[in-house]
Amino acid sequence: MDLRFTPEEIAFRDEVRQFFRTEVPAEIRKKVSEGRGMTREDYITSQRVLNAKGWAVPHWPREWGGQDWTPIQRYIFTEEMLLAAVPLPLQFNCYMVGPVIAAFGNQAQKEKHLAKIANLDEWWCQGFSEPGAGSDLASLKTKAVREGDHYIVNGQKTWTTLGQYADWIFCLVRTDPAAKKQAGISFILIDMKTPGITVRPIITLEGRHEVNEVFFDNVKVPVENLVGEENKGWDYAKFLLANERTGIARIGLSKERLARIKRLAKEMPAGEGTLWDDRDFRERVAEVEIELKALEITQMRVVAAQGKRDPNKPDPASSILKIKGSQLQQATTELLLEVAGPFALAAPVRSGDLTNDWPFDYDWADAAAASYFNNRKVSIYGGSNEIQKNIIAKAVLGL
Amino acid sequence: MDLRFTPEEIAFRDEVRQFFRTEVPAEIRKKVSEGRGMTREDYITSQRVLNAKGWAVPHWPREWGGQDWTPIQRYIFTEEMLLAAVPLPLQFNCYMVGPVIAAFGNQAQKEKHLAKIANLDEWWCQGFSEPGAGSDLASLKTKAVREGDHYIVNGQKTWTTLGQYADWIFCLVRTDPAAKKQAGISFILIDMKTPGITVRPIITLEGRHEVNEVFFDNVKVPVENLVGEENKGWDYAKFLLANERTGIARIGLSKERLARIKRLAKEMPAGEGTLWDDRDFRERVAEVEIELKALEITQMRVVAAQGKRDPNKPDPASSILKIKGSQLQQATTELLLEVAGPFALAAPVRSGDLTNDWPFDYDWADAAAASYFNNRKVSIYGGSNEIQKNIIAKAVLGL
Amino acid sequence: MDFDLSSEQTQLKDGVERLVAATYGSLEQRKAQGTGPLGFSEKSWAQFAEMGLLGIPFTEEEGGFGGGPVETLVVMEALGRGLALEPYLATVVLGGGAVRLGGSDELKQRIIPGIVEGSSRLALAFTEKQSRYDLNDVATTTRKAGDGFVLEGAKSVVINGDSAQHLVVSARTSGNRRDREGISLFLVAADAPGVKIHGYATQDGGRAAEIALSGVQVGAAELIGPLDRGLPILERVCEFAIAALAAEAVGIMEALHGLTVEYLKTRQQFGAPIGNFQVLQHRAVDMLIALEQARSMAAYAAMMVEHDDAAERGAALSAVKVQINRSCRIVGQEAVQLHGGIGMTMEYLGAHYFKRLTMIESLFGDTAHHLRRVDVAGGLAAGGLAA
Amino acid sequence: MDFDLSSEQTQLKDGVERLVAATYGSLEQRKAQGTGPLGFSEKSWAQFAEMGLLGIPFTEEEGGFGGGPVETLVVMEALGRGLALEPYLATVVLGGGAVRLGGSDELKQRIIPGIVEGSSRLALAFTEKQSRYDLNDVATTTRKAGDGFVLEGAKSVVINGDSAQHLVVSARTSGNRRDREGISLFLVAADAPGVKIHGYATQDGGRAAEIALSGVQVGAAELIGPLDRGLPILERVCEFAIAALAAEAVGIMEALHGLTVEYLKTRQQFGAPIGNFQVLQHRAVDMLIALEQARSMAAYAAMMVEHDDAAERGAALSAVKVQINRSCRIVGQEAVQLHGGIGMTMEYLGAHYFKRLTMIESLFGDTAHHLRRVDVAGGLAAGGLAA
Repeated sequence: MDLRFTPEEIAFRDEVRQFFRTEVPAEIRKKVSEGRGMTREDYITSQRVLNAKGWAVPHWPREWGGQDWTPIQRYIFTEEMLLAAVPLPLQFNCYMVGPVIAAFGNQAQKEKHLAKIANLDEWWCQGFSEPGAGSDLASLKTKAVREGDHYIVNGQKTWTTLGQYADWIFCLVRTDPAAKKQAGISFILIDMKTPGITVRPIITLEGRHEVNEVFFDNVKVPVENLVGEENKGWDYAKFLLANERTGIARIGLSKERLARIKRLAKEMPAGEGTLWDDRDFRERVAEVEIELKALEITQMRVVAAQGKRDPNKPDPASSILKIKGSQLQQATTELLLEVAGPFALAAPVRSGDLTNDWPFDYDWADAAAASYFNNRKVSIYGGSNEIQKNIIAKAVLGL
Repeated sequence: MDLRFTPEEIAFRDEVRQFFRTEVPAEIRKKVSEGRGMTREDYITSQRVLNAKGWAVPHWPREWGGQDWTPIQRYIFTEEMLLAAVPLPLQFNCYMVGPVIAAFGNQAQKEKHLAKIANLDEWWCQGFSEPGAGSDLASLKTKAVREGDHYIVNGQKTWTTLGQYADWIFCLVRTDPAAKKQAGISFILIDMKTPGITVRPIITLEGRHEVNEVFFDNVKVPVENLVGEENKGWDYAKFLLANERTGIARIGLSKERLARIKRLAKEMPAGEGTLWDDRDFRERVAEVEIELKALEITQMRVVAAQGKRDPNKPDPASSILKIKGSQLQQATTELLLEVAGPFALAAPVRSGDLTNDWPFDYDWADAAAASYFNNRKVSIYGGSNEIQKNIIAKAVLGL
Repeated sequence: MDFDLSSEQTQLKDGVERLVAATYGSLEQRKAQGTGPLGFSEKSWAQFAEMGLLGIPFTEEEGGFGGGPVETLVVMEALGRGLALEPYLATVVLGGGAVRLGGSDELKQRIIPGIVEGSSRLALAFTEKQSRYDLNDVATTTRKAGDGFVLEGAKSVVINGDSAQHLVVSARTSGNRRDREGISLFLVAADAPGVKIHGYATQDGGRAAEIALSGVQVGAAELIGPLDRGLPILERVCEFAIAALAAEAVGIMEALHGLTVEYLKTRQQFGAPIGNFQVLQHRAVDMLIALEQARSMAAYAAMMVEHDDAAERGAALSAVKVQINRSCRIVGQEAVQLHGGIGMTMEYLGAHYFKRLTMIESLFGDTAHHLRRVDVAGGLAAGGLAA
Repeated sequence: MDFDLSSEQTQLKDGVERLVAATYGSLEQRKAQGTGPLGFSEKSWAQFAEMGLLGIPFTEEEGGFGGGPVETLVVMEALGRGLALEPYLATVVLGGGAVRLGGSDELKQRIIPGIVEGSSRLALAFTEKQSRYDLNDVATTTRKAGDGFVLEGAKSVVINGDSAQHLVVSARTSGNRRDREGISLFLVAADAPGVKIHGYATQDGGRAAEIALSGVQVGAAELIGPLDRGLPILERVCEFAIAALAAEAVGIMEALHGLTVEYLKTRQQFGAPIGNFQVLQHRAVDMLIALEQARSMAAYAAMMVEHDDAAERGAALSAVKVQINRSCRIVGQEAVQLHGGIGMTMEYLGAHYFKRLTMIESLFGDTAHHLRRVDVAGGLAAGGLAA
């Protein structure tokens, strides 16, 4: 039992740390750190810096651009990225559709898409959730009816993150209406330029345009865009959702935000000194730090066990990463809101398309409440914490 | 809208306050304050002091010893009793079986029992819960079979508080095994000296003998001991459980304990001074005080609304008294445990039959952990907080 | 002891609720109300005046209607439910409160009638860049000039500061930055030379302003309360503000809780309303408990805000704010979580309630600030009810 | 990075678990183990010695087996699961730890073999009536006498202080009551003239003692560590104690969580196992999360307790105690609540787990104490892993 990294791992960490902090533009990292919205160009710039180094998709198969890293290296890589406030490579490309195509797609699909996915030459978005299918994803209704060498897709998807920038969408669609719930679902790739697709923005409570509704009205999709077998889509979706869980707790992000909170608290006047002079506040920060440290070790336990555990026996430690990780992300935004104090009232000035020049010293404070608001999502998306607890109760506790 | 008491109410408060603090023996009140077990004699002494004044059963009908007090007077009376650490009159006598007999008993039962119940000449205990019927009380199995002018009772009751001192037990028994759950239950009175009754102590985790199991082996109970109608017992039990809800939050008790915590914290050395010099600790106390103040007003809202509300429409404010009240009682015992600090480790020296002379200055500290342990029950008994929430969800929220 | 409203209060409640329902019945209506440059509807403001809402706390001699904290509670609860954008808090409670509590007779006669009839709006400019929640932390300076003063300084996040005709400004007439003595309050015309007002949107859909004061001349007649002794008035005003906010928060939480329970009953997943899930039921109960605790403290605030003993009153109002803040957080966060994605969208009324509840937490002092004030006052024990 | 046990460690784990299962397999067995005057079983203690458990942290030169914190973790976790009453913590970790870390070679040779073979038991007497959790708060005095010292004072709640042959006592050889300098540690024979030991039962079924020291003579050879510089050794010992307690707590919490889940599966109400209720399921998950967070921190403690940098190490161990305490409270309270009445009875093993978890919270510093220590150390950021 040894929690220390090996010298090789430390060298690797130093290498990625150096790279992230020198090669990824500082103004992009500042936006990430402050929790402001990034532009389309920001995403592309940042991912291409990584891809040029061969680091956009290190967890993919070697032949499609992956690195043969150990689980610990991957863990270090992700944590350092978060710590440096480097935007993660577009999740929908690199952690979702890419691995699915690499694992289940045919050769033509791989050759057509994978390199573009890695370089963000194609921007992908996700078409899973529907207005009536949230927690109960398998009740989705969007249907694809085969007509010759096309599917005709009709229905509606929602919560499609950054769909407004997307070239492609990967969708779960019902191809066998007679089959039971999970059984009749297929995984298909749809070009967003196809006639019949409408994207409608949803503005979330921090005032940002991050998610969308996507409507499909008799959209013709070539059958060659089916991934794997028809009606097996649910399996691919499960694979996708289980893929790369180690980053899910976002420890590095919370650490980075805590460091920022400390910096800001040291600058924020309070009483005779600054907010950081207030022991109560410092102890509230320390409480979050302690929980975060515990979760970091929990995450390392999961990483260290990768490949060693019986994959059929759920790891109780891994199950808690999402729940506790999201709680701690939210706790840090509460602290940030507390730092901003009375100045949190001002609305965002620079995020998204809102503009509002605010002649104020605390030029970060307008993003504090926005960040707090936005982070309410982390206990909702990707299977709400309630769903996670249901899963743990069943799979781990046998209740 | 006026939260102030009238001059008459203030005069009443002063009268009962004066009485409690001068007429009820100080050594009994000290035991209550420290959360130590009382002896049988303590209960009797204290209740007879009240009864001599006509105050043991003020909420009963006038002809059986009650006072025609307003809801606000009753509220003041109970709160002052708790604030003065006066033991409440034996619950099973005065708040449970007494009101049931007064409301549903026949004239003979009233004349035989009520005066003795009020004066604690008869000590009553409760036979409701069974090993298999806790939260799901209506699934009780103890049965009473009619044979001539007797019932033959067989079965087992549990969690019978202070049953070891009892002369009588009031029981819910199944008299119609064919009827559905609630329908076949009767409410009967059983003399504890009847052959076939065995009382077995249960020692609870603070080491005290407070509750018991009671076994019934062919116990012959005269039919005249049936209260009201056969198979209507469930209605009487519901009446009993709904009776006198205003004291349930135990605000006065929590206030008294908070005052004691402050006194003790001011005496407990910590650092250069005392624990009370620690602002963090004081603020933790203040947080509980604030919640308690809010609950006190909530309770006053319920009291003020008594008789004014539609009795068929549940009062959302009253529903929370038990839940929040028990949480705050428990929070105060956590604070007390914190005051005791390292000295909480010592086991009880004077409670119940344990003896263990402890040569120590903090002669209260041995009861701190005991009080913390014992108070875990307040969120369990009388319908656990989970059951309370189920009830509120259904009755108040319509879920 | 009595928690019932009088028949006049009930009438007021019905009236204001009808008005709010008519003007803030939907999110679209609210959006429309807020689209003008002021961030609220002047028409609604005129209706408030017509109904007599703007004169509530002022005595009849002052030109008002002699209402008390309970009347304010009734109005604020209704405004909360509607998430009304009109500057009732800023004008009637804050600015008007300062004038009412500290103004000379002449000043009152000059200002209050305008407030009551809706022609004059006020704002209270007290927060500064370095002050955080400390009312005594005032860096804005003054110098004597004739029989008046010249103000220099800057004020931050002045609620509805960009639509007020008059500002009530705290400034230092003597002493050092954090001294309790030496603070004076002045009535400053928003269009006075040297006043620069920079308005902006706030997180909750309202408006606030940064205000720069550069060589701003005010006459001696504009002084509110005794020279150097403005702080107690400012503190009183903020106590009234906390009582008003508490009521507003209760109105919001009640509405948001109602929306959430309704959603639990209608939203279907796994073939049944999600309200069938026991975990969600209990969370809705936790919200209810938080709401009822807040409701009790709003009533407590209304009672204690006119209590004579300043220390007990201060502790009580701080305790109110602590409980309100805690309840706002529980109810707001749980509401979003129980709604799931929909609770995160600007298209959903509940999200706007959540945002306003979040902002209420930080207005006039956050939880840490007021918990400390309760402690400094020696706890709540002394500051009980009159009982 | 590796969380696996070595094969020797696994062997140790299996061995100690077997022993604990055989001697503490039921509540009745535990009661029997504790009925003697010592409050534990001498037979079991001899078995501990036989298995080599008592020699784990000592080097081979000292007569031990050269184990490290991971070995201690393995043993303590198993002892926790069994709620074993034997004075392992008092003798091996606390008293033995002081001798190991500060004793002269002569003292080590004199004392350690007796510990290892089970013939000598130790206790650490450091808490005083006024000290609360502050190790530097020492009022016990000394005066020079020949080449030795005479001790005067009193020590409180000395764990297993009534069954030890030797006490390690902190006393002031210079300075004032709360000075960090001027504290020395002495080995005192329990039967030395002037030592009065008053043993009593503790809340968790164990034993502790009040100890009066009146004119107690100790020779210079009994000094542990440098004169006046005993505090750093005492602090180190308490760091090891926290690491050991963390492991014990994990053993207990795992067992208690297991009991609770089992109960949820078997207890029937309303015609079904109560584990069908979603609210109870989620509460069991909350317990699991608390347990896993504690498990991680117990591993962190084992790693950091031998870290070189004293400030980082101290912050880390305090952080461990904070998390362990929080987890103990969640797991303990929820276990009782989910069990209902049965969880409140002495007849139920779970209740005893709960009591021990409660006491662990207050041993060697409660949450407030250690949170403050983390803060004083400047937070955890610096005190990370070696990474």
